[in-house]
Amino acid sequence: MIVPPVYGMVLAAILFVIGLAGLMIRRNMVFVVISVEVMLNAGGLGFISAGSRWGQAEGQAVFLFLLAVAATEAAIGLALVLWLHRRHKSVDSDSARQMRG
Amino acid sequence: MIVAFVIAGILSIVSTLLAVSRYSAVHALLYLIGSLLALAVAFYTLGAPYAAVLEIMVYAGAIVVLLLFVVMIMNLGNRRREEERALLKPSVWIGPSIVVLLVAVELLVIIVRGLAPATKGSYIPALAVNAVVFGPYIIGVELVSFLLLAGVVSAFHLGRRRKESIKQGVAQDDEQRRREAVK
Amino acid sequence: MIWIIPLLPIAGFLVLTVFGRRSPWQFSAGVGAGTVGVSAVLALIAGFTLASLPAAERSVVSSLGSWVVIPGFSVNFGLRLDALSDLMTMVVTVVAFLIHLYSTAFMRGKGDYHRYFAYLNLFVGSMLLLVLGSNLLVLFVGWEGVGLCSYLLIGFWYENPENGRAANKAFIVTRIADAALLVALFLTVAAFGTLDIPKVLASASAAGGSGIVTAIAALLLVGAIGKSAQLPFQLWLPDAMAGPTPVSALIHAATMVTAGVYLVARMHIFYALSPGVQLAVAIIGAATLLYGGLSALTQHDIKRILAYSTISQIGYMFLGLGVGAWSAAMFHFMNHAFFKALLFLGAGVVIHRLNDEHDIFRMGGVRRTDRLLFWLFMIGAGALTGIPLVTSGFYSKEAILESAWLYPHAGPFFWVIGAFGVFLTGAYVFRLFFHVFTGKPKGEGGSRPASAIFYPPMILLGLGAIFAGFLRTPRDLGNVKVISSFLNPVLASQGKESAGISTEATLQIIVAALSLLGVLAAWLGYRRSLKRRGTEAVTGHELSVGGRFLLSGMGADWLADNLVVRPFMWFAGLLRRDWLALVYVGVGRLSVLFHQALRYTQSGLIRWYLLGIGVGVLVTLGMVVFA
Amino acid sequence: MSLVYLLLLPFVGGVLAAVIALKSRTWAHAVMMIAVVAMGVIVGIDFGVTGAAMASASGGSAAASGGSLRYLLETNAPWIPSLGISFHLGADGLTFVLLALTVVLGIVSLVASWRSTREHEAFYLLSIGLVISGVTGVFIAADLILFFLFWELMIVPMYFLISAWGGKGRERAAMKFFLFTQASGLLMLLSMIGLYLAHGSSTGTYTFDLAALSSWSSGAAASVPMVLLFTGFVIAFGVKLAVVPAHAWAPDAYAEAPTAGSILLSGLLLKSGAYGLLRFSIALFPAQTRQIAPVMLILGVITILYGGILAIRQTDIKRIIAYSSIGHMGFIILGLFSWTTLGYTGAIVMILSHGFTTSALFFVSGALEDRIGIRDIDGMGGLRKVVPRLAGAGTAFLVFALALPGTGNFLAEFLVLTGTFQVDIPIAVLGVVGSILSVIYALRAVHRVFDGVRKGEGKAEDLRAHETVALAALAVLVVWIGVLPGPVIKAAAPDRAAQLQTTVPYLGQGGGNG
Repeated sequence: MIVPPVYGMVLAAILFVIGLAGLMIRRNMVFVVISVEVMLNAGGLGFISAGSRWGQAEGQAVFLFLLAVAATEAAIGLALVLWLHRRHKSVDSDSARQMRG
Repeated sequence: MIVAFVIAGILSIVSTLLAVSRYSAVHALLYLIGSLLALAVAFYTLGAPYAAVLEIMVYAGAIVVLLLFVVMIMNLGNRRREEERALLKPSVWIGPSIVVLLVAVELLVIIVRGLAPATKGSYIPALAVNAVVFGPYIIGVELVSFLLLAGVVSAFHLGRRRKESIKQGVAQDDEQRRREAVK
Repeated sequence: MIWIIPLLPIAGFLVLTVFGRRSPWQFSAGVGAGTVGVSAVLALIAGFTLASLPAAERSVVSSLGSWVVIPGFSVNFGLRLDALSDLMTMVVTVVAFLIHLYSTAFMRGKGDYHRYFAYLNLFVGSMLLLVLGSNLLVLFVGWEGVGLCSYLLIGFWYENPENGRAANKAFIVTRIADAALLVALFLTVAAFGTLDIPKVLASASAAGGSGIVTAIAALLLVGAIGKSAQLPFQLWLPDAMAGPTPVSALIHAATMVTAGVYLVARMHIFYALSPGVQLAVAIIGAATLLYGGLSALTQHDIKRILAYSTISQIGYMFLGLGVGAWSAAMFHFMNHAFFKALLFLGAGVVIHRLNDEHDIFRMGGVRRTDRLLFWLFMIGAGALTGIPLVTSGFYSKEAILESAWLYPHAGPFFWVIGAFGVFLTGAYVFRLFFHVFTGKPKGEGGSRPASAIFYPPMILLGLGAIFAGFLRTPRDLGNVKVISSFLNPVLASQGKESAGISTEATLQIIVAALSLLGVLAAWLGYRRSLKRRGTEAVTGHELSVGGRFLLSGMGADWLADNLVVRPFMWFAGLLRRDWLALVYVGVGRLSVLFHQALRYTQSGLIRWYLLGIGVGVLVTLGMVVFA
Repeated sequence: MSLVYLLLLPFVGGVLAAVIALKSRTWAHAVMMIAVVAMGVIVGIDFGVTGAAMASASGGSAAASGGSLRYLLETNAPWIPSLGISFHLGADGLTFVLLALTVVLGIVSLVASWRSTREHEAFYLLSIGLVISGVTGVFIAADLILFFLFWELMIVPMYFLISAWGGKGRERAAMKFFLFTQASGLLMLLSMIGLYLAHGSSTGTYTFDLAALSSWSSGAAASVPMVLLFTGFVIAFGVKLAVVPAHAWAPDAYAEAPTAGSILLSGLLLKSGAYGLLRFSIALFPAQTRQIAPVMLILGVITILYGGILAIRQTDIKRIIAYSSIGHMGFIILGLFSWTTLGYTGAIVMILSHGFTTSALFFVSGALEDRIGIRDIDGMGGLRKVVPRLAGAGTAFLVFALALPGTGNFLAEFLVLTGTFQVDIPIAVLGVVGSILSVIYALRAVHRVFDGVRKGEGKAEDLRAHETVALAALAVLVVWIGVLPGPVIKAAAPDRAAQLQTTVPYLGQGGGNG
């Protein structure tokens, strides 16, 4: 008995949206990284549901790739957080606004 | 199976919500691990055991642990709780929440409209997945390995401690800030 | 050959400009007076040669080559010597030479000697171009050239800014009138395709009186009255007396200001063809002669009296032109050149002797110090008034007034104005004469010695002021017609010849009586003012309202200032900031404004950008949902 | 080939001078001067040779040539054949007249900068050389892309001349100059490409060659797209000429540029706009010129009046000259768009005599500024006593500028207005009013600067010998053009006889000699 893929898609949508909300609301860079991870996960869930719907292995294959991307993202994101922390003595994303016009 | 999926789904939603809304980074990461484990169950029920295993191993086991380490290195534990509370005022989160809710509604509408609930899923074993990944998508694997390499290099570069240059950078920035203020 | 006459003074100008500064004063005087003198001799030779030719051949054209040649239009450097230009040339060169001679002494020790002679030479050259030019463009070159020299010489003593202001006024006022002249030239080219005067005249008389001919006549008239200081352009002439006195004699009395008369006489066929404009000429002349005469009555600056007198006398010439008495007007021009130059030179001597005093109420008794000057000035004043029988002024004014009487449009009316003008003339000029020459010397009286060179030119001019009159006398007084028959081939007279001997004689007697009455009035006025004020100096502020009104030239300056100059300068000042250019500054400001507005979106906050992404996602998905 | 030398001489001279300037500024100026004089010699020889050929070939052929251009001297080499762009240089009589102007003003600008020292002398001389090169190129380019290239080439060094060696507000002025000319230049490029495409699609050959385009477009019917294309050119040239709504850059640029810059700007760069109008309106757009003539005549007369009125109340002597210059450019517009032989000739005479007069005026004002340190006429007065020769020169050229008969300025105004009068009487009358305005501002300037008694210490150096000679030469040239315009008119004549309208008198026996 396999769960119908639409359930998976709905769950993916909800998780994605939660991640997006966290991304927009949180100023702590650690939480920003966490939110991105959540969103990536939701994306992966979407691919898996789709793969299940079509009975194809590509869904999980892309999840594999996503995993790698998430790992890279986490590594670089954390490095950036550390850099920011060292530089501004803070992990508040608002403190890094040199790009202001 | 559906029952298991629903329970896992609710668990993951709740723990994700908690993960993004906690004041303490350590607590948030622990909730995130919970959420990932629940998601692994969901993967399994969707007929993707390989993905479920990788989820536990790579995500919960490696990435989140990495995050935990960093948080601990920075010693962000409880010190910033009060600051975090001050930052999460309703005026900050109401606007994004509305946008996000609308996005959620739209996504659900699209999903339900495009995918009949009765559609059956199918079981896909690890062997099939790996046959695809190392078959037609071998170029993708190579690209991902490049990406990982680049990630390692840049993480190393950013993480390196260079005291003088950092100080200089700060000084430059302050200089620039002052000039702008004059303008 | 004719070209040598104007080119000699111009060459003198160039020599003086280049070498004058480093040369001794004798060099400047020699070049200045010498070139004009040679020109005068040549002009006289040419003139008498011309007069000896038969009447039909009295016209010599000399071209120095072409100037502008364009398909459909060409002009050459042509000079034309005929009776009219010959008369003008002779008068101009002779008077100019005499005044140059006078100036060599007069301008000593007054600074910038070479510059003075350079300008004066340029003036003579330009005036000769004006007179001799065979086409309107050469004429116009001379016309503007004399204007320029007038400007330069009025502002000659530049250290007093007032002089510069007067110079600017003279040039600008005449230039405004010249604009009309320029339009007349355009219209002439458009209408006739040429600027050659004989061709234009021939074409005009062939075409008959048309709108275009009338328009050209009117436009030329505007130019002429500007140069000749007729109403309403008379403003500049009284102020022009800021220049050195010989300049006033030459430019602002004898020659340049009569250029307008010459122009109208030159183009007289246009006026004959458009009676309306010709009537306007007469009306302007009559109004101006009254204006000048009345305004001269209360002036106390000796040169301003003479300036208003010049305005008035040119009014007579215009009246003559207006009533078709072309040759009479030219006759009056010639006589006026002699006696007015004489008066100005005499005034110059008076001013020189009295240490640059200009106020006639501070003068007196010059008769005792300078008997010769007294007699010369009396000749000049008498000729100006037109003392009967013995002076030239009488004959020329009489000729004009006789034609005025015969003029078909309100002739007697013009005659009455002219006759009244004769009375005014006698009154103002002898008022001046009595104040300056009779009585006792006033003030310190430490008189500068006069140079001997002053007198020969004045004596010659005095002779001219008396004997030139006998070149044309009325029928009841000898009927000499030298001038009119000489001019006849060019200026065929218009209208009736005579009103009959008895009418003529009656009119002459009335005019003669009026001139003598004017002198008498001046004497009585002089006695009265002596009695009332003693010998004290008085100035304008003791005058009655009417007197002050006349003193200010009937408020003409005030009117022009408030009606034209101030509003115009106000307008120009309004535009000074170049508002049109500020439009572009506004465009610049606006884009800076947009920039400021847009840079607020670049807050540098990640959340802010992410919110943007969120909204973008929302919109995109919305498009999918509602598609 | 000598046309290429003409292009290279000022450029090479500038580079050499720049190198030498590191050692000796006098020698550097001398080298630059030699280069410009050599250019003048080449122009003279070329014109002598080809002029003789032209005289022997003249006759009916000029009138029969129709819209096509006939060059007396040509150099043609393929450049980018795939796009139909060639390195095509050509010179006719009009070109030679303008090249002569270029040489004279090049020399004058060098004389003007001879005495005063400045920073970065090397770059200064190089800029002057480049400007002269660019202007020369504009005058002799016979290919639209080449024309555009030189058009841009002369803007950039001029920008540096203003922004590096100018007065107080130089940066702003330079930026304005650059933005205006650049933006309008792009419009011109657009029009060029449009013309290229229109020509290509209708004939099948795609080319930017002026002669080829000319023989096609001068015969083309007057349609709306063609008018739009022409408008692109007119805007570019009009901005360069500082025609009134687009004049805003000019007063600032003139006033703030260094003396040599003002001379080159007013004498040459402006004239490149006039040249462009004369050349392209007749060669490419004869029918369109007549179509937009009513608008342009009005703009021209507005330019005359606006420039004149604004010049009256300025207090900066260079701004007075600048607005006067703007006013005079209106006459060029009138002359050209009156589309008569008279007006056209007048416009050419105006280009020359205005070039000489205005550059002399900038020369004088620059010399004044050198000596007393200010440009504001309120602080002047009484200078005739202090610097008599300078005052004489200033008076003379201001009087020339008010179109005194006998000068080229008068002849130009007279011919232009006579031509305009035949087309549009009110416009011509307003033009005459404009000439009254020029009298007012010129005399006011003379009065305020030179009359009266100098306040304060009254010492200043009068003109030096080389300056006197340069100014005297300019004065002679102005009078020479006014008195003997024959050679100029003849040189610029052949390409216009067939197109322009000649005078037809209303009355009388027609245009005989006068």
